[in-house]
Amino acid sequence: MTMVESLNAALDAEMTADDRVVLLGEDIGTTGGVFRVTADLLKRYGSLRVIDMPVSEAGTVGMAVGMCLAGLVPVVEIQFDSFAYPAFQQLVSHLARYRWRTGGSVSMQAVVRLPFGGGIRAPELHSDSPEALFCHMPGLKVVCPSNPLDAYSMLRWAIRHPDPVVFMEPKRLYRLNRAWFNTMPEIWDGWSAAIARQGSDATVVSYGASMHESLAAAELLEQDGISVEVVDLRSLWPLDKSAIIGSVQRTHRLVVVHEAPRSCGVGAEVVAMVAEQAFESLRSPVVRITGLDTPFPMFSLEKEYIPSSELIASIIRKALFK
Amino acid sequence: MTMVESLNAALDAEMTADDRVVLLGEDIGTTGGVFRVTADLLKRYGSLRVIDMPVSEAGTVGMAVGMCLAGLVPVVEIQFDSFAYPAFQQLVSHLARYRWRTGGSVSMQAVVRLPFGGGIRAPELHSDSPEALFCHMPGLKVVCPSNPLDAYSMLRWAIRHPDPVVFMEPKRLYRLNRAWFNTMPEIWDGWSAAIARQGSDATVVSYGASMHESLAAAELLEQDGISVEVVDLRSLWPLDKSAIIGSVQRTHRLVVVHEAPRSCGVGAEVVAMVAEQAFESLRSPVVRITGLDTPFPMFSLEKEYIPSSELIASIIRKALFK
Amino acid sequence: MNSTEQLLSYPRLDPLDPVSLWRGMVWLRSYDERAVALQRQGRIGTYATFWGEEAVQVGALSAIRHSDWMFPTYRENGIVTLRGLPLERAWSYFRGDPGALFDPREYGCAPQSVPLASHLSHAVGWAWSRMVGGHDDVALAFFGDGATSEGEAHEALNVAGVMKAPVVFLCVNNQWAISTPVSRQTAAKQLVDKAIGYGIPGERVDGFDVIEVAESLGRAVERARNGNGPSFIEAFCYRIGPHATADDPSLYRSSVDEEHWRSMEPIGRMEESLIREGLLSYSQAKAYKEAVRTTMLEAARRLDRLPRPDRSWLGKGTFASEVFIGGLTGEEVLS
Amino acid sequence: MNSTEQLLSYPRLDPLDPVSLWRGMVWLRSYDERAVALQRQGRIGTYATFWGEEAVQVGALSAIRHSDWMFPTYRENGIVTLRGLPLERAWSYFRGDPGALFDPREYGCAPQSVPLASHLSHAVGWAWSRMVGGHDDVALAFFGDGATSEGEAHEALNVAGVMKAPVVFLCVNNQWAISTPVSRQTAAKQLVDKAIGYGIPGERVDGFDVIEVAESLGRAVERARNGNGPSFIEAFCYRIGPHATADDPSLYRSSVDEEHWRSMEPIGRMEESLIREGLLSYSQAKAYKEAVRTTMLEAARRLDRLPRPDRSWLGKGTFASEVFIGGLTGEEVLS
Ligand SMILES: Cc1ncc(C[n+]2csc(CCOP(=O)(O)OP(=O)(O)O)c2C)c(N)n1
Ligand SMILES: Cc1ncc(C[n+]2csc(CCOP(=O)(O)OP(=O)(O)O)c2C)c(N)n1
Ligand SMILES: [Mg+2]
Ligand SMILES: [Mg+2]
Repeated sequence: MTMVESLNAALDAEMTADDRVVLLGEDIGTTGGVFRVTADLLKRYGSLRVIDMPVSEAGTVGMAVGMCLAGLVPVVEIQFDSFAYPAFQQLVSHLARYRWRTGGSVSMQAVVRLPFGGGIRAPELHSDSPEALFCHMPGLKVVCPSNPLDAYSMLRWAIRHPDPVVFMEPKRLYRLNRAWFNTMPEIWDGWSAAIARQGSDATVVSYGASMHESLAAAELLEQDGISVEVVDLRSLWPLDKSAIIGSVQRTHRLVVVHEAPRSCGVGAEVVAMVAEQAFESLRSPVVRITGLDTPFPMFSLEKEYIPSSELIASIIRKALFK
Repeated sequence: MTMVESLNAALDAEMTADDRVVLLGEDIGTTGGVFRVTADLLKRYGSLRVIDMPVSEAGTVGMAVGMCLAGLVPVVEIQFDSFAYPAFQQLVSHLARYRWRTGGSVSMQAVVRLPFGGGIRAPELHSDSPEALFCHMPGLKVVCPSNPLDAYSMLRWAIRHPDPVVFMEPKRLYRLNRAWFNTMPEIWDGWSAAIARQGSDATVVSYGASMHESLAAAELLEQDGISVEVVDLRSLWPLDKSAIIGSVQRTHRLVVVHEAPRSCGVGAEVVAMVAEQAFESLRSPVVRITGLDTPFPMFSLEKEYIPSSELIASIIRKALFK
Repeated sequence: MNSTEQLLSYPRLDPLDPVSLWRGMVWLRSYDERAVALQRQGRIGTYATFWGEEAVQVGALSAIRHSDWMFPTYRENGIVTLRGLPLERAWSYFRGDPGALFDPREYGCAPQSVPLASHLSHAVGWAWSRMVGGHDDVALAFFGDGATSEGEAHEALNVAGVMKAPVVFLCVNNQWAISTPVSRQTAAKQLVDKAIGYGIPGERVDGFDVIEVAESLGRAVERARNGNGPSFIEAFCYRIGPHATADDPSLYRSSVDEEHWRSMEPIGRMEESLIREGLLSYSQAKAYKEAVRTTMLEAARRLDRLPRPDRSWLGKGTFASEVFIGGLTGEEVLS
Repeated sequence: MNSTEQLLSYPRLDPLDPVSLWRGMVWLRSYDERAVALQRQGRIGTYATFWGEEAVQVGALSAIRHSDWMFPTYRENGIVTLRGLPLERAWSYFRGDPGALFDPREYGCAPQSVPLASHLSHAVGWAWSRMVGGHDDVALAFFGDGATSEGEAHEALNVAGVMKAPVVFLCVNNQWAISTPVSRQTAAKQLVDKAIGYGIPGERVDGFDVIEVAESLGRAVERARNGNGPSFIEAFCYRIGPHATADDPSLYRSSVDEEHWRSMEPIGRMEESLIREGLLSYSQAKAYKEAVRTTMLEAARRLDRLPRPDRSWLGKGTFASEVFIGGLTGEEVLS
């Protein structure tokens, strides 16, 4: 299964399990979405549960808030990362705060699926990585799978979770690789990070598409005799602090890798948290390998922008093991 | 002069100096804005330069982008912090990127003034501190004064600066204290932090209204014989790295204080930057003292939410000098 | 009419009983006056008065039934007391008290919306969900003349039209958005003209006339209930008071104008006509108003006795389970 | 008509000279066809074809003068070549080449807008600024039927109405927004009805008829130029091709329908009538089309020879001065 297929399977499973689950978004019906994540679901569940919306991102997220008030479980697809911006007020002033605004009484059991990131040669404003915005704004949970298995188990968790979840889908991984599984994976616990690779010399914390670069970098470093542990965050807010700290306590070195711009990114938070809570374990300066604090470039340059496995390996080599 | 008065004076000075400068916002004309920052400017400069806009935040920021294209210098007032959210797309997809989208040719010489933060017993969604969002999104410069003098010199700088500036105005300081100056302060350099108080035992990095709490905390600590250096960032993006690092090299201890939520905030960035670039100078875990990762509360609880001087002092005492 | 009975609870509205509508307006006016007094006395903070809009609110509310929901703005902050929210809880919102927040399902009323127009799409989502769930409930969504300029108003109205959501969009055109007159808000001849662009019915009514409001709303509610989709009602009135207690209208509008509109305020006019028609006697009117005033005064005393929230309320209710709240103050990190 | 002359540059449009409009359409069609071919050959990436919209674009452009500005979407990606942007630079946008970005002041054309409707307020700001600066320039802003549902469209149209900004809002109703038909986009009977709610004039034209478009736009431009504010023109046409090269319309619409509309496409019809009226001969038509095709082929070869940008382009042009860019890759931090 590709990630597109496993996400589709997760939606299908939850729609069968719970008829309160409805999907809404632009072009998700007849076409199955621009990435085909909702393929065939219109046919299976009808147009009252798979809703092609007018081109109104704010109206769509607002509609989801109202659906939650009525006890439905909306799953919104935003077509591309940067088209979450017109819905920003609904996401952060309403979806994130509505339970709080009702004195804790009404669940915003909603998922906002957000295909994000570069690497697919997409036009301008189709390659942003805005996850940190949602980590910073209180009231949302933010998660990001790095492989088809997790995509399945995490999306099923997100739909069942009583609080609003921003579900970041790394576009670059949609069809990148396949996972074979005979039985579908279990539903995620909703917060735990995964040790994707064990190692002893440094901890690399990453998520989403950057996980693949980080793992490839670990392979490269292994050839130099450097053993790197790679932690896949999965949950970007809240962080699985004990997994991160546990790893740093073993390796004493911390590197974070992501594609989003650096300043006030998820990497900053991971570093700050460790510098507060596991400072004594650190033996050398931490290292962030991230996108630049400049707009995501026109796509001919995207490979230069996105941290590659070679870059990651070379920085780790120079910074920590020279 | 209060900060309201000095901001008004800065607008006045720039409008006289450069007739390309125009103001736009909700209720900024006849009333002079809900905080009176634009008082009397309509009378002085007329309705073609002080424009009362319909209630359309996105349209207003978009209009400012178009004005820049035509060579004007728009200064937008957003009425309250959280009303920047409906304009988020214009701010980050357009204002921030337009120069880049024109191959570097057209300056977005615009200022977006954003009264922000709690402490004035305001209703729901009138007390947010969203500055980190703009630090994370590439293309904007983000600055924040902590006193009437800086407010004047920084706003004059911002209006003259060829790139778009998000000008964060701490509402709580608008009328808090007065500064007397015979001659108006010089125009700021656009990036430098200020050492607001010298000290030797720890560096406290802060900005805006939290500067006042931090300075008061320093007074409290002095009574215990703890000497704290307080750095006023002023520029939140980019950071004045050498000022921050310089101070940490002297004191070997870092504390950051702000009112915004913690995760992926400006404090995370300051800590991460130091942990990367001045790790060897640090002698103990860094400490962040910030707002909670929960919505800004109903105002009867705001004093509990906003880090107070007592809290700051007590945390510093316990964390670093126990 | 028994004044002690009235002391016990809020008036029930019946669109066919004009006296009940008058009672509702008196209730709201008294609530509003008391709130302004509380603000002046420093017992609550900044307050948004709705003087002059009682007819719009009561007329509208009378047209819906209990299973229909309201989606108010800050301006309709008292309307939920006509569905049973204790008065002191409603006022405590303006004391910044988290205890003011309530379960919308209990009163069929969403929390008052502060970001303009952003609650309209919630009404659409709620109403559409009820409809496809086989219920014939209707959403009544309030918004101002200023709010019509927001993109979010547009998206909600347009989506509602497409999805035939049973929503009545009630635009309270009180002619002002803080200091901005409606003539600077849009070049449209009248706000109700916007309905055409959404392909939905529109009506414009005299917002000072509670009967006219109730009738127009009644038609719109019926359309919605019968599956004929949303409507746009423009209730033309005037914001007699300041925008909120912190605002000074003398900066931007003439007192002559204010005087003119104040003379047309809805309650006095209606009271006169009820008395003229013999539906209400002068002494009944006086007694009822006195009774309501007493109710309000008692509630104000209860307000003062409400417990003050402590630190433990911070962030309460943000998440369903509070196990994994990541951000803690330094204090908590250290403890 | 001299074909070598045409090879040298793009056709100049004159609304009173129908042949010039035909030439403009041929130019755009040829640009579009070449781009689709380049995409198929892997020489550019995903491309948004505008087959069927040549009459709208050319008719509109013919109605403005050089000091007027255009605010196009991705769909009008080629229109700037009718103001002199080299063809290969226009296409290089779809190769992800930052060199495709240009100075809007050079061509009187804003960068193509990707986020729907968000560029409309830019047109308002630009046009208003020109007006108050004492110029009588006009902004021509394109947007699609889908884009009308965005809140940002509403805010721009409404603000323009209030401020009497000299903008012509040209809504290209090609009946589809990716897979969403206009009937699912709004319940309005026609998109032009939205004009009423903004208090501005509206007209609906046959978007396959370049003369009708040019005339209607001419009227709107004159109104704007004379200080009578904005207009809303709905050009009714059809998106004959897919949404973009990555899209498969057979998933959501019938080929019978496509066939129907394709048969009405604007260029062939006009060519026939020009020949019938003796304004163009068959051989002239053929020669011109051939010449344009050659121009396009040569430009395509130049495209292949454009230098590939290197790493130094990253972030270039983000700020006026690059002294204080805070965020650097780890690589740079370490170097
Ligand atoms: C999105 C947003 N922008 C700005 C404001 C600030 N604001 C509060 S009330 C108001 C005027 C609203 O006028 P109107 O919609 O006519 O309602 P009224 O106050 O007259 O009831 C403004 C601009 C807000 N609350 N929300
Ligand atoms: C704000 C925003 N939301 C979503 C998209 C994704 N998107 C690209 S084109 C399109 C359909 C637009 O349809 P229309 O406005 O009719 O223009 P057309 O493509 O037909 O020219 C959508 C939804 C976008 N570009 N911007
Ligand atoms: Mg109003
Ligand atoms: Mg279209």
